[in-house]
Amino acid sequence: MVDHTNTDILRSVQIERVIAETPSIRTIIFEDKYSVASMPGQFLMVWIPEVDELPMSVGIENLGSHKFGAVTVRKYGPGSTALYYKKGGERIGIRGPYGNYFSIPKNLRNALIIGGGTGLVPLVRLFGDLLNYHVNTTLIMGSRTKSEVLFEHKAQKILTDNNHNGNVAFSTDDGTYGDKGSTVDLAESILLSKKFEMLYTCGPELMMKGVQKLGERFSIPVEASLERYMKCAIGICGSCCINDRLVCQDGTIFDSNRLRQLTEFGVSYRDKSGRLSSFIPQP
Amino acid sequence: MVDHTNTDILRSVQIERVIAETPSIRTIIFEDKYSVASMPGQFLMVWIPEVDELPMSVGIENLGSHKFGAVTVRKYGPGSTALYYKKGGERIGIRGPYGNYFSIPKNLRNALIIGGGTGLVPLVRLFGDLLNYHVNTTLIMGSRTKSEVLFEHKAQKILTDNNHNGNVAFSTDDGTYGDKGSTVDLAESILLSKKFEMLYTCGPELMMKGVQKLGERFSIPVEASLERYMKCAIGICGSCCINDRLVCQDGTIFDSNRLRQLTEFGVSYRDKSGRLSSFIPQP
Amino acid sequence: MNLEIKSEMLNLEVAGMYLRNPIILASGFLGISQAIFERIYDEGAGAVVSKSISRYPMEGYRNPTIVVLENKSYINAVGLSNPGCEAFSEEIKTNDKVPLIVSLVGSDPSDFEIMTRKLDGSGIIGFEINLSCPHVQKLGLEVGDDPQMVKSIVETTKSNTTKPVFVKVGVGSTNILDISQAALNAGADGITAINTIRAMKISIDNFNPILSNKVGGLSGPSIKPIAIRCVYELWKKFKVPIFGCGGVSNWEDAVEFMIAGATSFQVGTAIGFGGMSVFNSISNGIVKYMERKGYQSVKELIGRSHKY
Amino acid sequence: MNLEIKSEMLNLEVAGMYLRNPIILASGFLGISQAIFERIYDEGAGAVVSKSISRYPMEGYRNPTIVVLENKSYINAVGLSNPGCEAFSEEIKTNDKVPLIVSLVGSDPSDFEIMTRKLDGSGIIGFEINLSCPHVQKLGLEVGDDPQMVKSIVETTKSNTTKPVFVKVGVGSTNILDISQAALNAGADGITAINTIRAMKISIDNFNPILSNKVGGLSGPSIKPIAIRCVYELWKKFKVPIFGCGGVSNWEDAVEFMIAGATSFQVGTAIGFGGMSVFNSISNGIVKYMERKGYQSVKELIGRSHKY
Ligand SMILES: Cc1cc2nc3c(=O)[nH]c(=O)nc-3n(C[C@H](O)[C@H](O)[C@H](O)COP(=O)(O)OP(=O)(O)OC[C@H]3O[C@@H](n4cnc5c(N)ncnc54)[C@H](O)[C@@H]3O)c2cc1C
Ligand SMILES: Cc1cc2nc3c(=O)[nH]c(=O)nc-3n(C[C@H](O)[C@H](O)[C@H](O)COP(=O)(O)OP(=O)(O)OC[C@H]3O[C@@H](n4cnc5c(N)ncnc54)[C@H](O)[C@@H]3O)c2cc1C
Ligand SMILES: Cc1cc2nc3c(=O)[nH]c(=O)nc-3n(C[C@H](O)[C@H](O)[C@H](O)COP(=O)(O)O)c2cc1C
Ligand SMILES: Cc1cc2nc3c(=O)[nH]c(=O)nc-3n(C[C@H](O)[C@H](O)[C@H](O)COP(=O)(O)O)c2cc1C
Ligand code: FES
Ligand code: FES
Repeated sequence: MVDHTNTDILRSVQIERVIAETPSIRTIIFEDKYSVASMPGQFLMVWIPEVDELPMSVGIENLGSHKFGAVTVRKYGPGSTALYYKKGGERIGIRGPYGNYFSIPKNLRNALIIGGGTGLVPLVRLFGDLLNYHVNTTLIMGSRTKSEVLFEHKAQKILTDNNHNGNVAFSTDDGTYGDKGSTVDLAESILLSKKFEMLYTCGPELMMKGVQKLGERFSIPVEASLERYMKCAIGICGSCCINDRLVCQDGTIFDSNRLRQLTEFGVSYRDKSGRLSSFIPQP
Repeated sequence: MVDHTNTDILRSVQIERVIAETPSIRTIIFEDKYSVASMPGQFLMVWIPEVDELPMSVGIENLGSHKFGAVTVRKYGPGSTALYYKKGGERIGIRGPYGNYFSIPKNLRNALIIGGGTGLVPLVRLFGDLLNYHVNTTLIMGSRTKSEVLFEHKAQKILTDNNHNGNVAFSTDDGTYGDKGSTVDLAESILLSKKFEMLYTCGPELMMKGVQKLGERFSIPVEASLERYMKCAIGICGSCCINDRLVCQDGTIFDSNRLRQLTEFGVSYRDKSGRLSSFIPQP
Repeated sequence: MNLEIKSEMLNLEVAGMYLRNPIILASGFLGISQAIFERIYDEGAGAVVSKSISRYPMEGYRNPTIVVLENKSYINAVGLSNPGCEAFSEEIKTNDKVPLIVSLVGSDPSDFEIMTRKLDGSGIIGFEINLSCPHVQKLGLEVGDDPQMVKSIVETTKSNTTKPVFVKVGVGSTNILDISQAALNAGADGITAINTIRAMKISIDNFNPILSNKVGGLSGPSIKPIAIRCVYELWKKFKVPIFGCGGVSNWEDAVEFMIAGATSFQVGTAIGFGGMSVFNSISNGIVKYMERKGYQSVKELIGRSHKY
Repeated sequence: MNLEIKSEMLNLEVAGMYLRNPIILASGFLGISQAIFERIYDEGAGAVVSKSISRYPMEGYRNPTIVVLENKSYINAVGLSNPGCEAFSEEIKTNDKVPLIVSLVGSDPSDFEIMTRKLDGSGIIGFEINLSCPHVQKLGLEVGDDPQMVKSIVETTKSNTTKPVFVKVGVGSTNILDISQAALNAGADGITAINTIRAMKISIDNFNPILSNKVGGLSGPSIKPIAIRCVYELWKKFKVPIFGCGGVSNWEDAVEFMIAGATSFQVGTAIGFGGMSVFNSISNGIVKYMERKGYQSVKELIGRSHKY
C-alpha cells in the first residue's frame, strides 16, 4: 500500500461540489481528512492536471454533518481559471496543508481582522475561531464592488452562532457596499475609536503593508499572511523567499517583529526567474 | 538515523570474545540484540569482509550477566577458516536471524535429539528449552573423535540446571568417546529401548535422512534442519531450493510430512550454479 | 463479481503470448528450478522468466552477492550464476504447465544460436535476451551497449526460433532508445525495461564495498521512477510490446507501469519484502481498480497516460 | 573535547578552496538569494553552490515542478529557472561572508565566457559547470553528452578565471568516466557527481505524468547507491577532488561518500525532509564518528574504501 502519512505526496481527490461565491469566485469542495484538520492560514498546493499547481488557502466546508476540505478560488490567470471551471466529479490533486497559522495569544481580549479579496478565506475561519475563544473581534471585509463581497453569509452565520459578540464591517473600492475606499482607511477609523490588542491581515501586499504601519502607529502587534511565488512549498526551491525567510515554511504568517526585519515586505518580490521586482513601479 | 528495524540490513558488529571449543571449532561472540532474541534453529548471514558471507546457526552466550549473540564455526574452507581466525576487537557483519525454528508441541512429554558436528549448535539450545519445558529429553551428540565433541560442557550445565531430568549420549566415528559409530545407530538402539514422541535432528544430510527413516519406522514425528547453498537468505535468489521449497524461508526446519514430499532430501542438492548434484556418488 | 469474470479481466496477449494476467516473475528471482516455477505459477503469476541462462554453467560471484538497503531496495551481484543451457533444458523438459520465458545471456551470436536451438523445443513460450546485466564483464551491458552486436545477436536468435523474443535493456552508458531501436530493427518482438542500475554500498564500519564484486545492480522501489520514464519513452517512440520492470511493489505501481505503456510488467524485489503472495495481491488490486474505473479489460490501461 | 577542536577536525582544502567543513549546499536548493546563502552558512554549511545561472534569465517550467515520492526522494523539473548572470551578479555583489560556488549552465562556450567574466570578480570561491541537468533541452545533459563540447566549455571557462572549476556530471546516456576524462583533460579542477537521473511519476487517478514537463530528475536516497558507485569509480580512476552528491541524508551517508572517494559532499533533497538543521546534525555525526574511530582530520576518510 502507498503510505499517505506523508502529506507532501500528491493526493488525487474527486470534487464533491462547487459553490459559486461571487461572479468571479467559487469554492471547490472535496473529501480530505488532512484539510479538515488544517488551521486558518495554512494552504494546500492544488494540482490542476495539465494546467498548473497553485497555492490556495485551505478551507473546511460542512455538507450535511460531514466536514470536507475546500479551496476558494478567484478566476484570474490560466491556472485559477481552469480550477474555477472544474465541476463536481472531476479530479484535482492536492498536497499539504503547508505553512504555519495565525496565533491566538492567551488572554487576548479583542482583535481586528483586515482582509481583502480571497485573503478573506483564512480570515473568516480565523474570525470564527476568535469568537469561539470569546475574543471580541471586528472583521473588515474588503472587495472591489458589492457583487464581489466574499463569504458575507459565512461571517453572518458566525455572528449568529456567537450571539453577535463580534462586528463585521465592509469596504468596497467603488463604495457600492459599506465604506468607499480601502480596508486600511476603514481600519484606521475603527482604531481611532476603539482599542485592539491584535491585528490580523491577509490580502494584497500593499494593503498588508498599510496594516503593518497602522500596527506601528497604534503599537499593536500584527500578523500578516504573505504571498510569494511557490513551486515546492516544502522549503527546497527558494522561489518563495523574502529576505532570508521562506514564505512556504517560515510563513506564510509573519508577526510584527519579523515584518520589521523583512525589508522586501511591501517593496519587492521575486518573479518566476528569481529576479527582484518592485510592487510600486520605480519612478 | 539509519533505520535498523529491518534485520535484513547488514549490521557491523565488533567481536567481543572468541572461545575455542575444539581443535577445529570456535565460538565468536558479539553484541546483538536481535541474535539474543533468536530461537533455536534460526541462523544469521555472517559477512567476513573481503572473504565471504556464510549462513551460521545463531547462538546466545552469557558473559557475566549480559547476553551476547554468537556463532560457532568449524574451520573448513576459506570462508569458515577466515571466520575461525577472527579475533576479539575485529569486525564482522551480520544480518538476520532468518528462518523458522524447532517447534515444541504442547504436552510433549519426551523427545530425542540427534545431532552431529556443528549441527549441535541449535540442538543444544533446543535441549535447554525442552528441559525447561519439562520435556524428558535425550540428546545424542555425535562427532568424529573425542577431541571434536562439541558443547559437552553446555549440555552438562543444562543437565545440572535441570536436576538431571534429561540424558546425554555420545557417539564418535572412531569410538574414542561414547558409542563407536553413527548417531543414527545410537538413536536406533535408544528407540528400541524407550518410547519417544518427537525426534529433532541437525547435521550431515545423510545422517538426517537416517533419522527420518527411523521416524517412519517407529512412527515418530521428525523435525530436521536442512542446509542448502545460500546467497540471499531472504527468499529471492532461489539458490537454496529443495524441490519447491526455499530452505532459507520455508525452512530451515521441515517436519516429517514435508520431508516425505521432498524427493531431493538426502538424494541431491544444487551447487552454486544451480545444477542438481547427488549426495551419493552415482554408480 | 465472480472470480472467473475477474480473472478474465486480466487476460491479455503480448506478442503472441497468451497470459492469464500481466504479472510476470522477473529474471533472476527464484528462477532455476521447475518445481519453483510451478509454485510461482500456483501463487498467481501470469508468466515466469527464468534466471538468465548461459551456454555453459556459471558459478557466479562469491558471497556477499546481495545487499539489502534501507528503502526496500537491493544491490546484487550474483554474477549470473546458472546451470547452463544443457542442464537447464533438462530441468524444464517436463514443463507443460508454466508459461515460461527463458532469459538468455551470452557474449556473441554463436552463444545465442546454440542456446536457442537447444531450448526452442522445450515447453516455453518465449525468450528474453539479457543485454543489460550491469555487473558481469563481457556479458550483459558490455554487449548491450554495442548496437551492432545487439543487432546480430537478435537476428541470430530470431532465425533459430519462431517464438517471440524480447530484449531487456538497462540504464547504462548508452541511450535505451538507440539500443531498443537496434533490437527492434533486427526483429525483436518487444522490449523489457529495465534491468538493475550499477550501484554500490560501502560499510562505514569496515570500509569495504560490501559485495564481493564491489559493484552491483540496484533494484526495487528506488529505480521505479527511472523505469517508468523508460517505459514511457519506449512506448511513445515505438508502440511495441513492453515488459515494464523495476520496483513494482504493489498494484498501484503495476497500474502506473501499464498506463506508462507497459503491456505487462515483471516483479522481482517485491518478493523479498512481500513473499510470493505479492502476485495475488497485485491481481486483486488491479481488478478492484478496474472495477472502480469501469474498465472491462486490463488492455485498456496500456499507454493511457499518452493521451495527456 | 571543546567545540573549536571539533570544528578543526572538519577543516579541509579542496582544489584550493579552504572549507570549514565538507558539507556543501547542492545547486538548485534555495540558491538564488544572498540573504538565503547567509542563512545557510549560519546554519552550518561549509560552502554553498548557487542555483545554476544562465546567460539570460529563465522562467523555468510551469508548476508542478516538483513531485514528492514515497521514499523521501523527489522528481523535479524546475527548468533551470534563474535570474540570469546579470541580475545574479548584482545579487551577490555584497558577498564577503559565504564561501560561494556559482553553478553555470549554458549551451556553448561563448555563454560560459561571458558568464565567467561577469562573475569572476564577485566574492565567490569557485565555479561548478552543470553539464548534466537531465530535463532541459540544449542545456545540461545534451551538452554534457558531447565530449568535444565539454572540452571547449571547460577550456573557455578556465581561461577566464583563476578560480577552481568543477564539472558536474550525471548518469545519462554516456559514460561518466569518459565525460569526466574530457573535462579533466581540458583543465577542470574536480568533478561533482552526480546530478539527478531522468525519471517520471504518473498519476494513476488522473493518468497524467504529474510534472508539467512530464520528465524530471530523480534525487534523494533513491539515487545514493548509484552516486556512491560513480564517486568510487571516479576516485579509483582519477584521484582528483570530487564533490559527492546524491541522497546524502545523514552523517552515515556523508561518511560513505567520503570513504568512496569524495573530498566533500553536497546536500540537497535532505533539506526538504530535515530542514536546514541537517547541516549541523551531519557535522556532529561526523565528528562523533571520527572520535570513535580515532581520526584527527576528516581528510583521513577520503577514499579509504579503496584500500580494500
Ligand atoms: C499562500 C497562498 C495562498 C493563496 N490562497 C489563494 C486562495 O485561497 N484563493 C485564490 O484565489 N488565490 C490564492 N492565492 C493566489 C493563487 O495561488 C494564484 O496566485 C492566483 O490564483 C493566480 O494564479 P493564476 O495561475 O491563475 O495566474 P497567472 O496569470 O498564472 O499568474 C498571476 C500571478 O499569480 C501569482 N502566482 C501564479 N502562480 C503562483 C504560484 N505558484 N505561487 C504563488 N503565486 C503565484 C503570481 O504573482 C503571478 O504573477 C494564494 C497564494 C498564496 C501564495
Ligand atoms: C542454515 C545453515 C546453518 C549453518 N550453521 C553453521 C554453524 O553454526 N557452524 C558452522 O561451522 N557451519 C554452519 N553452516 C555451514 C557453513 O555455512 C558453511 O557451509 C561452512 O562453514 C563451509 O564454508 P566455507 O566457505 O568455509 O567452505 P567452502 O570450501 O567455501 O565450501 C564448502 C561447502 O560449504 C558449503 N557452503 C559454502 N558457502 C555456503 C553458503 N553460503 N551457504 C550454504 N552452504 C555453503 C557448500 O556446501 C560448499 O560446497 C551452516 C549452513 C547453513 C545452510
Ligand atoms: C538477485 C537478483 C538477480 C537478478 N538476476 C537477473 C538475471 O539473471 N537476468 C536478468 O535479466 N535480470 C536479473 N535481475 C534483474 C531483475 O530481473 C530486474 O530487472 C530488476 O531486479 C528490477 O526489477 P525489481 O525492482 O522488480 O527487482 C536480477 C535482480 C536481482 C535482484
Ligand atoms: C528542485 C531541484 C533543483 C535543482 N536544480 C539544480 C541546478 O540548478 N543545477 C544543478 O546542477 N543541479 C540541480 N539539482 C540537482 C542537485 O544539485 C543534486 O545534484 C541532486 O538533487 C542530487 O542530490 P540530493 O539527492 O542531495 O538532492 C536540482 C535538484 C532539485 C531537487
Ligand atoms: S516554495 Fe519552494 S522554498 Fe518555498
Ligand atoms: S538463499 Fe536465496 S532464496 Fe534462499
